[in-house]
Amino acid sequence: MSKIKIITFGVITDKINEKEFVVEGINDTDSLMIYLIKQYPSLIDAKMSIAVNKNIIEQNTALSENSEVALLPPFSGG
Amino acid sequence: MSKIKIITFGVITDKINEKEFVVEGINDTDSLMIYLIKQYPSLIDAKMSIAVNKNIIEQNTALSENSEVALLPPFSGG
Amino acid sequence: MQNKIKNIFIEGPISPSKIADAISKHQQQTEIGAHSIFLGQVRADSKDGEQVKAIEYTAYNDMALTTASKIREELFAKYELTCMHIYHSLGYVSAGEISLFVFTSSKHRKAAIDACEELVERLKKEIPIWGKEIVSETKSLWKENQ
Amino acid sequence: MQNKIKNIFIEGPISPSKIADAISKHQQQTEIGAHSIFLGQVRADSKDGEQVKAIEYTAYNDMALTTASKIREELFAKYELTCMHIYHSLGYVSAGEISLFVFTSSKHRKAAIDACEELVERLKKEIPIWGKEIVSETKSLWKENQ
Repeated sequence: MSKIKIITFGVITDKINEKEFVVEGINDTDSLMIYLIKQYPSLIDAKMSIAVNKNIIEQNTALSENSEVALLPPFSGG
Repeated sequence: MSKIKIITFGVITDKINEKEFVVEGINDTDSLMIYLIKQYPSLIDAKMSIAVNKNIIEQNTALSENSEVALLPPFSGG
Repeated sequence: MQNKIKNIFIEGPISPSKIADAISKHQQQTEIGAHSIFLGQVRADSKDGEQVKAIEYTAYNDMALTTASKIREELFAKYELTCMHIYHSLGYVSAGEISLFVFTSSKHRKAAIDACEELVERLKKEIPIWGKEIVSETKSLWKENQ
Repeated sequence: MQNKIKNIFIEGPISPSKIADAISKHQQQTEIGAHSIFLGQVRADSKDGEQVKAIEYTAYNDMALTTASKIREELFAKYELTCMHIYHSLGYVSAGEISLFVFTSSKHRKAAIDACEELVERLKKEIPIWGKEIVSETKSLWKENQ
């Protein structure tokens, strides 16, 4: 089964208390989000965007071995 | 007769070769310009604006004793 | 040269002398007529009666650098620029200190001014950086850009 | 304080360290979140095959200062600014050196950016300053702003 690396930032890291972890057996970003919300219910009302291999995605995206998925709360640089 | 102080800048100073001088017996800016163009014919095609007591004027303006008239070529600060 | 991925991050605050150095370095480039600079400074905003002491910045570094590089390329294509520099702090930056330094140069002023403004807007929206406002040892708040 | 006539003139070029000092002085003002800076640098433009070596600036000082002061007041009324500073060189400024330094500060970025841009445009149009481009010992040309 393919391993997906998840990395988190900002308030998302605080909510789920994990900076980086691996999930297995997940094939796309919609399934991943359903899985993560089950594991970490506080994510349900978190504003975030999702990047797959450093590109922000706008719709359900296929994941494969070694995909890197980043959970990005609203940016606040500057 | 009232004395009017004339000061010049930039290319106007070069054209008439005077930085500051006094004219007498002139009552308004239109008369002044006619007088100056007679004295310094090269002024006829000089782009300039005229300030009376440090305010740029848009139309014929009365002059009185100790008025300061500045002949201002196009600005080029910055 | 515009296509190379450049680092934009500086650990801690950006010092005024770094800004002076960046300006000095452009004095050999005598085709430049205009520089436009934007600086972001950490505000001591009031949060329920307490003041923000500092902002602690973190970033998704790889994505931040590739995004900054893409924005650079797009702005070089859009405007007649001679130079563009982007610096952002990571880590702890106290109130009053500078965390963002953006610097554009061009022959005539319009390109530098317009590019600088667009660069700041795009950085704030597109670069994955987060600021945590530190109010006290136990209290902090994640900032959100307007 | 905005109504006082301030000097804007500096003899010779504006040094990068003066710019750094101006930035440093604002680090105590922790309500500021944004600074916008514009710098005008003397270009070595080509004139019939020869290069401009320097610009020599002169001004109608009294009128320049009262006009700058009026522009300051109008921009403070129009934008939510914390600070505004204007410096312009008089005399000889070599190619590559800085002759104009404009600096606006505000809580949020939009006011500082918009005011800085408008200030530069108005200075160029309304302030009686003239630049003479020095090409050689015997050749010089009066500059005209676009």
